[in-house]
Amino acid sequence: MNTDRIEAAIEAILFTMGESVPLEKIAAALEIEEEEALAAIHRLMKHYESEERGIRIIELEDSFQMCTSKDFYETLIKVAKAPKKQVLTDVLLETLSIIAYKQPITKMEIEKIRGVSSDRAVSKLVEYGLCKELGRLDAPGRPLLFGTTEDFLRTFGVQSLEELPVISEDLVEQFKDEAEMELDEELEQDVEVQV
Amino acid sequence: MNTDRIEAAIEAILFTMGESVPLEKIAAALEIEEEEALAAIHRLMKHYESEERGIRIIELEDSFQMCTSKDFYETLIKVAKAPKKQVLTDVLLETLSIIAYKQPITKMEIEKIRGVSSDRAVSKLVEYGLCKELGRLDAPGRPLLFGTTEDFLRTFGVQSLEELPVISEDLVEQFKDEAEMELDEELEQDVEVQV
Amino acid sequence: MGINVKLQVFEGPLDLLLHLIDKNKVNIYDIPIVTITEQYLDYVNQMDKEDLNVVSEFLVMAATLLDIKSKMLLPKEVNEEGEEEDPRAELVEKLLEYKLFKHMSYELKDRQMDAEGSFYKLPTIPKEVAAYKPEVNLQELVGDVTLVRLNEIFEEVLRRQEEKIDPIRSKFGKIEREEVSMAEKLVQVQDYLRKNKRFCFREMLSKNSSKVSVIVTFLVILELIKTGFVQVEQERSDADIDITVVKDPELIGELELEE
Repeated sequence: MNTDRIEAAIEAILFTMGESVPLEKIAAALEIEEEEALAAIHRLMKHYESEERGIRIIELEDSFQMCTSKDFYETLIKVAKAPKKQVLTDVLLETLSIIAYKQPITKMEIEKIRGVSSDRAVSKLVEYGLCKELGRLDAPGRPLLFGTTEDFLRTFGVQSLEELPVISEDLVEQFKDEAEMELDEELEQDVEVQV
Repeated sequence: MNTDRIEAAIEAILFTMGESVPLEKIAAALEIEEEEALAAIHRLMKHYESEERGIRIIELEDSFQMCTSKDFYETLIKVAKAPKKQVLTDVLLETLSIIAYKQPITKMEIEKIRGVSSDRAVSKLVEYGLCKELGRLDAPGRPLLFGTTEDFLRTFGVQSLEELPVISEDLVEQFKDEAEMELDEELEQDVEVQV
Repeated sequence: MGINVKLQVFEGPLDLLLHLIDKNKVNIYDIPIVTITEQYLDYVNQMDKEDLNVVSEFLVMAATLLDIKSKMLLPKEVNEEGEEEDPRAELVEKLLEYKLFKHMSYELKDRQMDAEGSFYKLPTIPKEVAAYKPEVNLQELVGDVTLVRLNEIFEEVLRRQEEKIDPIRSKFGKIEREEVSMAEKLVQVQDYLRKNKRFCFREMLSKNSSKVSVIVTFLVILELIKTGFVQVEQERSDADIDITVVKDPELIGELELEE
């Protein structure tokens, strides 16, 4: 490996690790002497400093770490502050409605109802603070249970979950009847031709 | 902010965030036009590439992310945990390619093309984060629509959906030609009943 | 002693068909439907019948092939422009489309291998910056979605779920696996032919015939047409098929099924 390539390799290592990496480890990965590695790191450090880059390499007791240059904290704060474009998509709303009505509910049960894996939707709802983990179900695998938060109630302007519009037994029955009727019709058609 | 400083600021943002950052957000944080931000990012990208550095910047559908140069994979797996790699079966790849090219697409349409039920394949792809639900089709039964994710772009090293290997008219023609010709020996696989 | 035969696993009927077309080195636009259908049925007959779901998907295609095969024997239908329609055209289109996506999936696989070499990093947000993490504005997020709307969405979810469950079958304690082989069906059909000389296809189906059973019965009838035991007539494409027995059903026993 020539010196340029050693520098590039060290850059890649420090970038990927994010945390501080002992010189020893760097040298071992590159299969070179620690001295040679150290010299390369120092060249790399100077390089970053002299060009006033956004990244710095710092030394911490024989370890090295890549980090953000302090000059740009202001800019980073603006990035952090920038409002994320947040939208409740159909998928999120659907998942939220299931959690609201069926809580406490596991991810597996949500998946069973929706017919598709719902990991991401649940995570997003938790991230938004509309849902939270309520504990674990006392069953094999001890799956997490999810429910809605106080923020959910506040946002929708209700005091308690009892205020959720009721899903009547009648309605559920009605759905069942409808489904059965459709099937009966299909069957009848089948039977007709068999007579 | 002069151009050098803009580049350094972008470098700091991409480094700090680690994940992909939308161009829009970068421009807003720097209080510059998106065009100007984009030009700076492109300069930065070239810079890293031409100097054969250890870091690269990749574009993912109007977002940007820093990663390591592929050249250092061998060195990096010695120090860092190998990035999680999804082993995709032929069934998953086939389903994924249909979703990628035909999105937004329902499960039913996928099944029509593949000639087999694709429930499990689609669920697996969603679970792997390569596909996601895009919403529901405004049609009877309101079936779910699926599409690919940013992770899909990253996994397949594609900048944007437009950059997917093209299904060109040529290729379609080629298939037809192939079909019209006698097929090559190499296409023949011996898959007779194996005793 | 039985021989352990291991079949290559195909992803589905189209996959199998493409393989057969490749193997026979034939033109996809001019599929020798008799040969391909024979080989296709051969494969399906050797399939593990354990998974009825998988088998039935292959059987649907078998029925399509046999349908095409029988149409090829008839005078060609003519479309509005007065051109003769090839009964295979639709299948060819499907095969070409499937082949295209299969090809693209190999391309994607290559891309994946190329893209694998990069490493990423986790966010390393300095404390000073992390302190500014914005709160989610729930009011804005929720917008004009009300509880009533949420209720409607949930009702829709319930409705969809109800529609998905087949209310009749879900009431059965357990679903018995139904073995439907061509050979068994043939014996049943032979019995039916002894008693009935002229009848409709639908008449001969028992009341609770499963999809697979209907398909297999149809396959048996097609076989009997081929071997000259019955003749069929159909007035319109959606009309029932009239079947007339023209050869002594007792001779059916000598028939060798392609199994």
